[in-house]
Amino acid sequence: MADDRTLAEMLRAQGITRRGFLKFCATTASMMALSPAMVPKIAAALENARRPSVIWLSFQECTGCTESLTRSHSPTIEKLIFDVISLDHHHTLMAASGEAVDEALNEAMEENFGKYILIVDGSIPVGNPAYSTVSGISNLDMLKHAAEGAAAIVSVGTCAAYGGLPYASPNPTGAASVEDIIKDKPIINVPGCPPIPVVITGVLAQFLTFGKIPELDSLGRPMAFYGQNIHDRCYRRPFYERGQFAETFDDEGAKKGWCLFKLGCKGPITYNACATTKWNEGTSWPVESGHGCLGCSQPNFWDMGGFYRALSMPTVDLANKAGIGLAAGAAIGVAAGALNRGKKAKAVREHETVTVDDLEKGA
Amino acid sequence: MNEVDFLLWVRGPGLAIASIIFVLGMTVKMFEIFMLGRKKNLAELRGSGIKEGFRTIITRSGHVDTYSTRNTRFTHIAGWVFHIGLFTAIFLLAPHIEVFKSIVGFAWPALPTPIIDFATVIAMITMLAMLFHRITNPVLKYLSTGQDFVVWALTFLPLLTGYMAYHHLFFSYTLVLGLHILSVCLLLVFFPFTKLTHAVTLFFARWYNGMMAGEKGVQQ
Amino acid sequence: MDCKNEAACGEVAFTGNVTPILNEIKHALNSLIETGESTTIDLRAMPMAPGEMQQIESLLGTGEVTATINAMGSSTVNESLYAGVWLVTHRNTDDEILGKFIEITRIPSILESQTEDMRGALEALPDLLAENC
Amino acid sequence: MSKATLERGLNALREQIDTPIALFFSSCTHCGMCATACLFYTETENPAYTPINKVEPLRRLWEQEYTLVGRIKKALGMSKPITDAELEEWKEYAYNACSLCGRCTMVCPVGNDITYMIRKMREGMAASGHTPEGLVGASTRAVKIGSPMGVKLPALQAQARHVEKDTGIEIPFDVEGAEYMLLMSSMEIMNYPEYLEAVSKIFNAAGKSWTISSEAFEATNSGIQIGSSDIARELVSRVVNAAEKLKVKTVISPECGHAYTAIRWEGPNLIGRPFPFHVKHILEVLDEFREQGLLKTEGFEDARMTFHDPCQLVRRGGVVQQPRNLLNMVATDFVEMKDHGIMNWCCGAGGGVSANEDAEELKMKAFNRKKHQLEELNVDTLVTACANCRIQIEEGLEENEIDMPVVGLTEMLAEHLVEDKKTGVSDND
Repeated sequence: MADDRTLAEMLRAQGITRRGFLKFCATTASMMALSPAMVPKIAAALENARRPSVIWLSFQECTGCTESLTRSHSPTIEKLIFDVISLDHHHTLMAASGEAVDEALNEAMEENFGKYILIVDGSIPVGNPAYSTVSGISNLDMLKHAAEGAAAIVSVGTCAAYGGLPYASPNPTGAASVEDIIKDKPIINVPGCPPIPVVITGVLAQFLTFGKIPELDSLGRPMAFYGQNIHDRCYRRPFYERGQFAETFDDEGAKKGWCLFKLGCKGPITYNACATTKWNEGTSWPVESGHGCLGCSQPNFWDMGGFYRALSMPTVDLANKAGIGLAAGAAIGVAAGALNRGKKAKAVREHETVTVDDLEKGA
Repeated sequence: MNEVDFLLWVRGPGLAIASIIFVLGMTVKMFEIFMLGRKKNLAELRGSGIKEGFRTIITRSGHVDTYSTRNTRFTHIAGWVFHIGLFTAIFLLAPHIEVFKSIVGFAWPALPTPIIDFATVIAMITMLAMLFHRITNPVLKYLSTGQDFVVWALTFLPLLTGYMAYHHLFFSYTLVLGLHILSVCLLLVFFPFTKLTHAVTLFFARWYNGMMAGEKGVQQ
Repeated sequence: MDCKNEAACGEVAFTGNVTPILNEIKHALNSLIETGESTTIDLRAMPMAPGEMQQIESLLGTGEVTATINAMGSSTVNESLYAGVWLVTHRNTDDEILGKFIEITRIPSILESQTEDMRGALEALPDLLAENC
Repeated sequence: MSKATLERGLNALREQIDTPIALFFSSCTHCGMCATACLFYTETENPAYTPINKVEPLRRLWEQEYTLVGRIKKALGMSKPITDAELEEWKEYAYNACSLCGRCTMVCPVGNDITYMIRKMREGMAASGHTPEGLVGASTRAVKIGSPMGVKLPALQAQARHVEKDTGIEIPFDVEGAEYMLLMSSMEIMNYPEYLEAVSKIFNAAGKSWTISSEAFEATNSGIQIGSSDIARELVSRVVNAAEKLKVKTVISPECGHAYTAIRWEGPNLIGRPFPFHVKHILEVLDEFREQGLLKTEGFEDARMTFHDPCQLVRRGGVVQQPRNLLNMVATDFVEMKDHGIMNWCCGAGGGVSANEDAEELKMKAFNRKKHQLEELNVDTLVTACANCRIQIEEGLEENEIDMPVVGLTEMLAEHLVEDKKTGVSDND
């Protein structure tokens, strides 16, 4: 199955000219949010990149990430990637079914043991494996088994990366993320619900191009795509600075495209490439279409205190907490006040009249 | 506990606990103070002094002693500048107004964030100058206890972390916002048990001051 | 200016990103003339309000040279009204935009014939000669 | 008669804690502004004389015994107890370096009435036996002999006969039903006999009935200065009984500072009931006469003069405009000091400092503040309305070799009194 030809040889075999290859490198660099000056480096790296085998395992997921990948807006890239990478196993996309699927999976794993990239989407139910078991093997066991031979694991989507929706409280299935389970393999988290299509292929291209784990941030996300804070790159930031906010989704401010902070935008604490790379071939992204960012590439974004409550609003009802404080305070206060009055009264009772004779220091 | 969990904790339970302790502490303090009472003044007074009491609440802020030295002029001006900067940052920044809206239900217009940023910087610089003054001035050096420096830090940290959060300095915004809210929680928790209570008690204190003078016919 | 949806555009949401880019082009052109060093600006990496991308293109306009390349989909390379400032747009086989660049250079590298392709051509020419003469 | 002990002192302090005290201690932010308002600090630069520092023991007692957190910290042994040694050290701060002048109270940014606090602090000092020797002596003489300087009735009667001989006006002793009962301060009897003469002439000219009680002619109240309400009550009740016995309408506090505070403001609260009679300072009465046209004066002093506002009378007493009205009757070139009226600077001797020998040197140093004020103004004469201030200023001017007469306002008014033909007797023949 594995083809040992280099990528460049394969391109030429398909009649792609050097000029075509340069265009491919330029757009890949742009996709990987690398500076255009990197194009020569990418071209050199791509020339002798080997064609890795890729296994895609889906666990507790909504297939949103797969949808996102296939809709990635650079089919030439995707076609090439699919031609370049041999996607040996993907439940939804592969034609085979039944035992044939399992055989293909085991075969791919044995043949490329230690070299294949394992892509996971969906969280893994650790609480009760019965929640998600495929052909008798629980997701948990399948993940552990597949991880043994993986060169690297890419957790695609917030579910695989941080537990996502299944993990949201009360987390009935005891869902866990890949990094909670696999501790001994390099893991790249590509969160998002779903991640931007280009970001998925971008991470794969980057891994394929440079052959090693890209620089990750504290949450295990590639800095190339998740190093930028949405709020910093948002084109509506000037309105935030001027204090021009949309108060409701249909008021004057919203129509003028003002900042959506007061409508719950979580941009300030979210790291992703939506503000620049945008979605659907750069058409738009949530804020541009008038809705606040949900912070979907952040862990626990489902429990971040409501999509429509301003980020700075506390996630608890402080008014009623203050009420509790007031009530308890009053009770204790009255007691403390009574103690004070008692002490003062006692002091007054025990007052010994001071006369001029006892102004001198006694015992 | 990664930075996001930290932020979620501090925005939720953290603030809740801090608010309870703050309100509880201040309520107990109010009872402790006002249940002591004050003996009625039986002397033949020139007036009830109530009006003079309220007058003093306002006039005392502007009062500059004619015999002011460099130190008192500094303390007076620094006090004004710092408090204006602090209150501008707290009450006129859009995100903060959202916090108050979630508590009291109503909101008010905000100032553009660069102005708040400027006010915060001014407040911080003034606080540093006041700290230097507290360390070098003989009277302040004599009077100052550990609590004065703890309270200084408790007041400075929210300004610093707020500034860092706005400018995404050094750490990720998530972490710094978490630290900012944590510093506010600390300020709230220690508020009722330190000289910070002056923020509330000074109005009553000034009232008594003006009232007791007004009873004797002295107008401030 | 094609505006995808009313809510997003309304008045062109002015973000002030256009001016800095034009400034960057000015400096790049200056260094191209002074030191011969060319620069490429990746427009996709800039936060653009709706309509601002079109605004930049209309401001730069189209100059004397327009070229299209058919390699893995079409790409257009136009020199703007300002010599040395080229607008390069790559599209894929489904005509979807892959990348938009402004190259400040004498001639965008994509237009130049590549040595490898030329070697390929060199191998193919003898066959042509054999057939025709 | 048990002697003074620390426990009695602490108990006295416990009695003093009330809502204002709790508010003040909750508001102090250690900003140091009260220091530069206190002449004992400005003239010595000794940070220990910072007004709020003078009540530090009282603060700790409040914190440890009247706040929940303070009680808990005390129970855990985390609080510093108040000791005799500490109170002994504080004698210098709360007595020698404090004239209860009230200027710190006027500048405190958070509105702490620090004078109110120091007055209460002294209650604990007195009960625990940490009061200056001088004040103990003065209080003892005041209670036992009737005057802090040991002045007895015969001395006053002799002075009265002397005035009668000079002015021909009879000094009415123990006249029941008189409208005014005059009190005298020992200093006036001893050092300024002209005061009695002036008052008698003015009252005679005004045609108002007045008297002096032979049982209670002493106005000063060492109990207030030493800070013991019990002793103060003993002294002030003598005046009240005498006034009630003579059924007078108004008791006049003489040209003295703390006497006015003792009788008018603290008196009723000391004996626990409102007075059936008014209490007025002599200047208040003279201003009323002026308004009623009963105080007619002639001629003007052309010397350039200024007025020193006695703290207890003006800032702490509210008699602010009256001295100005009276002075303008007889002075053409009256100028105010830079800090005057309710923001005046103390002469340095009030609140018991003058009776306290340990504070002698400090008192003279504190006077420099008044010296600076006078130097800024270059006036010929200084007028005031408190015998204690007069002696202090005279001593201070003398020590600084400044030749300037210090005149009592009542006395000066009397000199310009229009001779009423009816009596036919004027002071010059």
